[in-house]
This record gives sequence, structure tokens and C-alpha cells, in this order.
Amino acid sequence: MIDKLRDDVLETMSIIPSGASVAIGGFGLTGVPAMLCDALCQLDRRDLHVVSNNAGIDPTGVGRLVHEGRLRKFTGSFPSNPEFLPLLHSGQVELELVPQGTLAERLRAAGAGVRAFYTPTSAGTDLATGNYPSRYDRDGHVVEWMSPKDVRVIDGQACVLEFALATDFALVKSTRADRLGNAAFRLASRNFNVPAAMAGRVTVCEAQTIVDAGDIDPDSVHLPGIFVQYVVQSKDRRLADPVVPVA
Amino acid sequence: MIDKLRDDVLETMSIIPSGASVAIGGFGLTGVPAMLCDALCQLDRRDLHVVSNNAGIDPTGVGRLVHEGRLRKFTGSFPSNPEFLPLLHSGQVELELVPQGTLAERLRAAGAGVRAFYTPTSAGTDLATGNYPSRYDRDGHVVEWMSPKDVRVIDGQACVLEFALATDFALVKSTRADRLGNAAFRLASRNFNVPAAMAGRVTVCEAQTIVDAGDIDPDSVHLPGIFVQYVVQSKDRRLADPVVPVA
Amino acid sequence: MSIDGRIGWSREELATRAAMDVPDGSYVNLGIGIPMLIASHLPSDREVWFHTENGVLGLGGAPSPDEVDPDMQNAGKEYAKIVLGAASFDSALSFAIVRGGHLDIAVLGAMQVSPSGDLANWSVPGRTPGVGGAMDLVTGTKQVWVLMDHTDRDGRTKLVDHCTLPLTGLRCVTRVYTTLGVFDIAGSYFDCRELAPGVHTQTVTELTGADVAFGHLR
Amino acid sequence: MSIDGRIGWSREELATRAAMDVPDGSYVNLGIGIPMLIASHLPSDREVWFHTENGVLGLGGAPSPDEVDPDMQNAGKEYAKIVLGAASFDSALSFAIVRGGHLDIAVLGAMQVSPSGDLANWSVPGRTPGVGGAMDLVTGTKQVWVLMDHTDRDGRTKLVDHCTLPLTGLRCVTRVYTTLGVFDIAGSYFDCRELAPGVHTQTVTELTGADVAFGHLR
Repeated sequence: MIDKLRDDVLETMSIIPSGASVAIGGFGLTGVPAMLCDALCQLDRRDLHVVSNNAGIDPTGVGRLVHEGRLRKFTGSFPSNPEFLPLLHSGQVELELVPQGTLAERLRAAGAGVRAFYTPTSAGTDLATGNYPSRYDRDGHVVEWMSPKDVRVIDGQACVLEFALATDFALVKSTRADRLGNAAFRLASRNFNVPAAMAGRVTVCEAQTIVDAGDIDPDSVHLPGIFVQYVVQSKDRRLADPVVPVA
Repeated sequence: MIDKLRDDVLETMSIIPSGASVAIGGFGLTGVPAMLCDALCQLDRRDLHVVSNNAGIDPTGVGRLVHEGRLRKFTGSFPSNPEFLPLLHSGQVELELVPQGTLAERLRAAGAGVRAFYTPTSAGTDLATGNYPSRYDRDGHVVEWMSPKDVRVIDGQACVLEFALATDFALVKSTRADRLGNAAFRLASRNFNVPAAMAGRVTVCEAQTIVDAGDIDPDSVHLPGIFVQYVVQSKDRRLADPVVPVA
Repeated sequence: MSIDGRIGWSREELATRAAMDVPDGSYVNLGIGIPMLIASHLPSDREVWFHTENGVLGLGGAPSPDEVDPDMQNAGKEYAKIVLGAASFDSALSFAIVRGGHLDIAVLGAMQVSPSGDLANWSVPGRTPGVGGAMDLVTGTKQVWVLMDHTDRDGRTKLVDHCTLPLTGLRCVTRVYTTLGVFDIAGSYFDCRELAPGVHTQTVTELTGADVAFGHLR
Repeated sequence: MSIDGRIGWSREELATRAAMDVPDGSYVNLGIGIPMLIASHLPSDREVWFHTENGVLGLGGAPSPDEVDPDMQNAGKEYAKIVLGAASFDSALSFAIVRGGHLDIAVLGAMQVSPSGDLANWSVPGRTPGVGGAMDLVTGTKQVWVLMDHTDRDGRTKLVDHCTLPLTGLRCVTRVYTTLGVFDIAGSYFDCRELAPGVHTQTVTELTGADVAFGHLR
């Protein structure tokens, strides 16, 4: 029998070692697996490669990981956390800056067996031509640049080749989930949680409400359980699901 | 105000000319826009390039289009309609045979701004190497072969380059739809309807039940209205939606 | 010379002017900042559908405190409402909508625009380099409008012959609304379609770093 | 020499034998034909989740006439039931599951299999060339099992040194269950793990078009 529910968050998260690559869902304050990020801090995990759209906008979620200096690399579109830039410019963290749509598509591609794809997004810009710094030394000098991307003209339009972005783990936050890992999300909280879960070789889902198998209508499952390996009950007590009260 | 609802099926479908490329949703007997296919026949449209997983399994839907000889080309994975092969082998129709997952991904890619992608599926097979006939003359001799596909080794695995498959039109069948084009599907009837709608430059949706805007919960919209240009009431009277009775 | 508040349109007027040009039934993405003002300045006869990158088509206005839904924010990370008939989706489908060419108009702020439609709006030295969805929006959307002050804080023109800041996209902008007027992208020059009240062609010429034509002024 | 019904396993027995090897908690796709029989021959202690290409994870058995749901078929276009906890999705996500490597086992029929794991199962001269999802399944799935008669209707072996029919995939099969026994793919030979009751190694050797090793027989 499949039972992906786990009671002990720290024990569940202890499978993620320091140095791992971790895709983390969420956008702004919605759909952020904050409890799982907290667990990484409690477990003192370091040197993480975090893949996430934002680098956090407050000291929770990815923001806390940045604040505590637990990243060796950040891949995302919006590292707008004011704590991030000093870390970048002093060589403590590497940056792979990716357009937001390319990020979502690369994560989905990893989960979908698409090894690489051509998109016009970023063609001709510094992000494609190798003119964007990815790593600095402690004195703020550039020591590495993002790799130039392959270009192919398709139907008269220059397109860059983007590779699938698979990660060792993924952390996602859902509104509801069941023992099979099936998950459903409300409104803007779905965001990167689905592509992140697809990209992670092992995905942990922090569920606001845990429901019985079958409680989520088959047509309303946004993330089929096959993409999720573990489900834990969120300790976030916000009552955001008006249909199903928090258990 | 956006109102994509149309009363007159024939008038709506008359925008599709003979010769057009048309992606058609459905798999087996589920999710087939049979009424829209009937309209193409009533309007006597010919020389169509039909993109659909199956070539029909009975004389409805794509099956009727095949039966009446209205195709110049079929792109799909399963041309298992017994009426199809004689047409192919007598040069009356061209075949582009595509693995089912590649077909879904190529349609989605067209709607998602992905111009092409690399996949290991079909690498090294006749479908990739140009050893598969796509067109015969009236005597059954091969006059054209499918193009060989570009190959690139990614992470040690041979992958073929597949191009986005955009079509002039798409015909889809939904369980529910509203005036905005938002559509929802039950169980296995969703299938190719979503990727087909994404691929079509103009998409017509045959809805089993037409509902008011807002009746489909935002989280339960499987196909956002932006992918649909016209909605018509299906005359198929099957009561397949236990939640919402047929109007 | 300082523009803001002295000559030409205010930012509110600029948003109101651009809002007039948004056709009924359009699907539109509004960037953070001045572009977002368009939503509250639409003529009452328009039904316009707003897309937000973080996964909703049918974005509404700001909620009152008791209307706040913790699961609903806009791309600017502010709490937001949805309208009746909205649809939610994940980021991959959200950007399929953007990159697949389904949006009619994207409205963005800018640091520099050239007459060929090149746009620079994401990176200035010393600031946190957030690219967000801008590169996706400018390559995917049918019409890309820029809404901005005509000059920057130091009085330097933002309509330039060639962008010197890092590009967001090449040949992507179709129209520019500045505090001084409305400009179409014409390839080697800006084609001025309209001047803000009280603004003279000479002022525009002086404050623009590329050729400007006024033959289509209405 | 005709096999069917004379020596080795019947098709039902073959499906039963393969079903024994499906681990509890597996995600499995069953091809049309003999592979589909596995679903009804699983040991009672297994919870196995069946994926169907047309968009459901949690495929159930055949419905009684009054249970038929017109919106629910399996990939063989037969009406089907779903199990509690099933999820439905579109074809793009369905094949993301397949191609992304998320399924544990795909079980297919075959015309020819080689010791290197090459598989031919989709095209024979003169038949309608339906490729369906076979090429996706064999390149995406962790384990690819073939279930088939050991020989074809004319008595020709289906375990061959090199496939002569058009390939579905190269080096993709991991295990073969035939009416005569169970074979692992070993590169240059078939590694026979088990013989069907009453089948002798000599018979297998005679009826196989490639080298067979019996050192791992259990």
C-alpha cells in the first residue's frame, strides 16, 4: 500500500543532505513551503543549490535560507532579497539568472522527459550571450560568467537552447494532499509548485490540509501523486481553504 | 465584453476553409468534438490536414472525415481506422506518424512558445531516420519519406529534435464551458483537447454544457478561455456530467 | 530640466491615456509600477482581462482588509482580488500563455527604448538583477507597450538611438507612452502620434536621443 | 512447432507469473492485449497504480453495464472504472509522466526482442502502422517488460539476435516473460531466470534465435 504521509518533519527532511540541489515552490507569500525550509535550517543543511523563482521577500521560506547563508548557488528569476546581493558580490553564492518563463519551462521539461528546448526568450540579451556574471570573488571581481547559449534560427526567429533543470529534491506547498501524494492548490498558490515537483527526483509536499484518498476529485488534482514522494502536515495555521477546514 | 458563445454551428465553422490544418481533440470515444467534425462535412470542406491522435474508430468525428475522404494529410500516432490504410496506399492522403507523447508535446509546445525540443523518444527508429514512408502514388509505390530528424546527444542519450506543431484551427470537446471560453473536462475526456486548443490559432470548443462565467471554480478550469475563440453547445445529449445537468 | 509634474502628463494621466487604447475584450499583462495603474483607469465600456505571471487570468483590484485571501497575490506580491470567470494555473501554463503569443498587450516600464523597438528594463549596475518575466513577456506578446517618464531622474532621455543598458529584448516594443506623448516604433525613428497637452514638438525633439517624426500627429 | 496451449504457460498463466513480480506500490502502464491481463491477476497484498495514456492514474477494471461512464475509457478504447484516489489529466501531462521517468514498469507486447534489449512491436508490413505511445513508454520507463508468446503464429522465434522489424526502441527492454520462461536482458544473450513448468532448457535453446544462458535458473 502506498502511504506517503509522514508525521515527523525533521526525520523526513533529513534525507536531504548538505550540498543538494533543491527546487522550491512559491511566489511572493503564496504557496511557500516555509515549514520545510525551516526544517533545512534546523537540520543545519548548507551549500544548497536552491532553484526558486524568488530569493524570498521576508525572512521565511527561501528568504530564511538566504539569511542564514545556506546557499552555494541560486537559480531563479528574481533574487530581489536585499540580503542576496551582498552575498553574491562577495563570492559567497553563485547566481544563475533565468527568465521566469524559461525557469518554469525548464523545471517542467525535467519532469516531462524533454531534455532541452528552443525558445526566443532571452535571445540576443546578456543572459544568452555569456555577458552576465555568475560568480564574484570576495573582493567583488567577476570570476565566472553564465555560459553562452546555443542559438538556432527557427522560422526566421533566433531561439536559444535551454536545458531541462532537474534537481535532487523539490519542496512544495499545497492546499490539500492525500496519502497518495495527490495535491490541489488554491488560486495563485499553485505557481511554481507543480513544475518544481515535476523536476525533483524526490519531492516533499507540505500540505495545509491532509485529506483522505478520493476526497480530491480526480479532475481537481493539480499534481498527481506520482510526482510526490512524501507528504507532511503544515503547521501553518492560516485558514486559506474555505471548502475544507484545516484538520 | 467577451462573448465567445455562438448559436449557429455551421456559421461558426464556416471560418474554416478547405485546405486548413485542424487539430482535433479526443481519444477513442471520449472527448471527441463529433458535432464540429460533422459541420466540416456538411460544409463540404476538403483537403484538410488533420492532426489528431487517432484517425477515428467509428464513422463519427475524425472517422467521418476519413470515411468521406476529406483529408489531404493526417498527423497522429494511431491511424488505426481500417478505412485509412487504403487511402494512404493509393496516394490519396499523406501520413505523418508521430509517437503519442511527442504529438501531445509538439501541440503543447506550439501553444507555449517552445519552438522545438529534444526528446529521446523515437531516436534510432525509422520514424527518426527517414526510413518511414509518408506518401505513396496511386499504385502504392512510396514517393516520399518522413524527414530524418536532427540528433543531439544530451547527457549521453541520443535525442531527436521535434518541432512545435501549430495548426490553423483546433476543434475540442469539453464537458463544461462558459462565454469566456473557460473549459473543464471529466476524466479521460480531457486527453488531447487541451494541447490541441493550445496549438490552434483559432479554437472552437463544443461544450456539453454551457455554464455562466464563474460557475467553473477558478482552480477547476482545465483550459483557460484565452486558448478558446468560440464556444458552441453540443447536440450530443449524453448525460456525462453528474454535477451539472445538460442544459 | 525636470519633467515630472511640470510639463506633460502626470503618471495617472499617462495611465489614463494608455488605458483609452486598450480594446474591449483584450487580454493584458501589466508590469509592476505605472503600468499597473492602467487597471483602475479603464473606460467603463471595456471588459479587459488581466493576466498575472504568478498564475491567474482574471486579476482584480486590491481587496479591502477583510477581503484578503492569503492565496491570492499579484505579480507585485500584493494581495489582490479575482474577477468572476477567472482561471488559475501553474507557472508553466502561465508562461505558456505569455510565450505562446496569447496575450494581446503587455505593458512594461523601461529604462531605455530605441526606435527599432529594443528595450532595456531589467538591469542597472548596482541594483539587484531581477529579470522576472520581462524577457518572456516581450518576446511572446502581440503588442508590447512601454509606459514611462520621458527622462530619468537625472533628466537624461529614455528614448535613445541605441540602448546602452542590458537589453530585455530586441525589436519587441511596438508603442511608447511617455509623459510627453505617444510614440510608435518606426525602425530608425520614433513616430510621434500625439503630444501631451502643452508639450511642443521642439521640447520632444530636445528631450529625445533619437530622431522623431511628427507627420502622423493627430 | 506450435506452442500455444501445448507447452509452457497459457496467456493467463503468463500474466499471473508476471503479476507476481510487480512490487507493492508500483506505478505501472499495461499495454493492450496480454499485458492488460496482469491487472486482474495481481496478488491480493499489492496496491499497484495503473496509468493509462489517455489521461488517468488510477485505472480500474471493467464496469458493469450500469457503471459505464461515457467519459472514462482505457487506452484500448474500452470503458473502464477508476479507483479511489485516481487523478485525471491531459495528454501532455500524461506523457510527461511517461517520458519523465516516473512510471516504474511498462509492460508491452512484442514481435521481436533482442538480447541487447532492442524492441520491435509496432510495425509489420501490410498492417496499419499505429505507433501509439509505445516509443514514449520504452524510452521513459524505469523497467520495460515484454509479455509475449515465445514464437509467432508460424512458429518463428520472437527472441532474436537482431530485430529485423522496425524498432520501437533501442536497448530499452529489461525483462521478457514468454510462454516458455522468464528472461533477463544480458547484452549479448538472454539470461533465463525461470522455465515454465515442463519446459526444458533444450526446447528454449531450440526456439530462441539468440544465445540463452541458464546459470541463474532458480
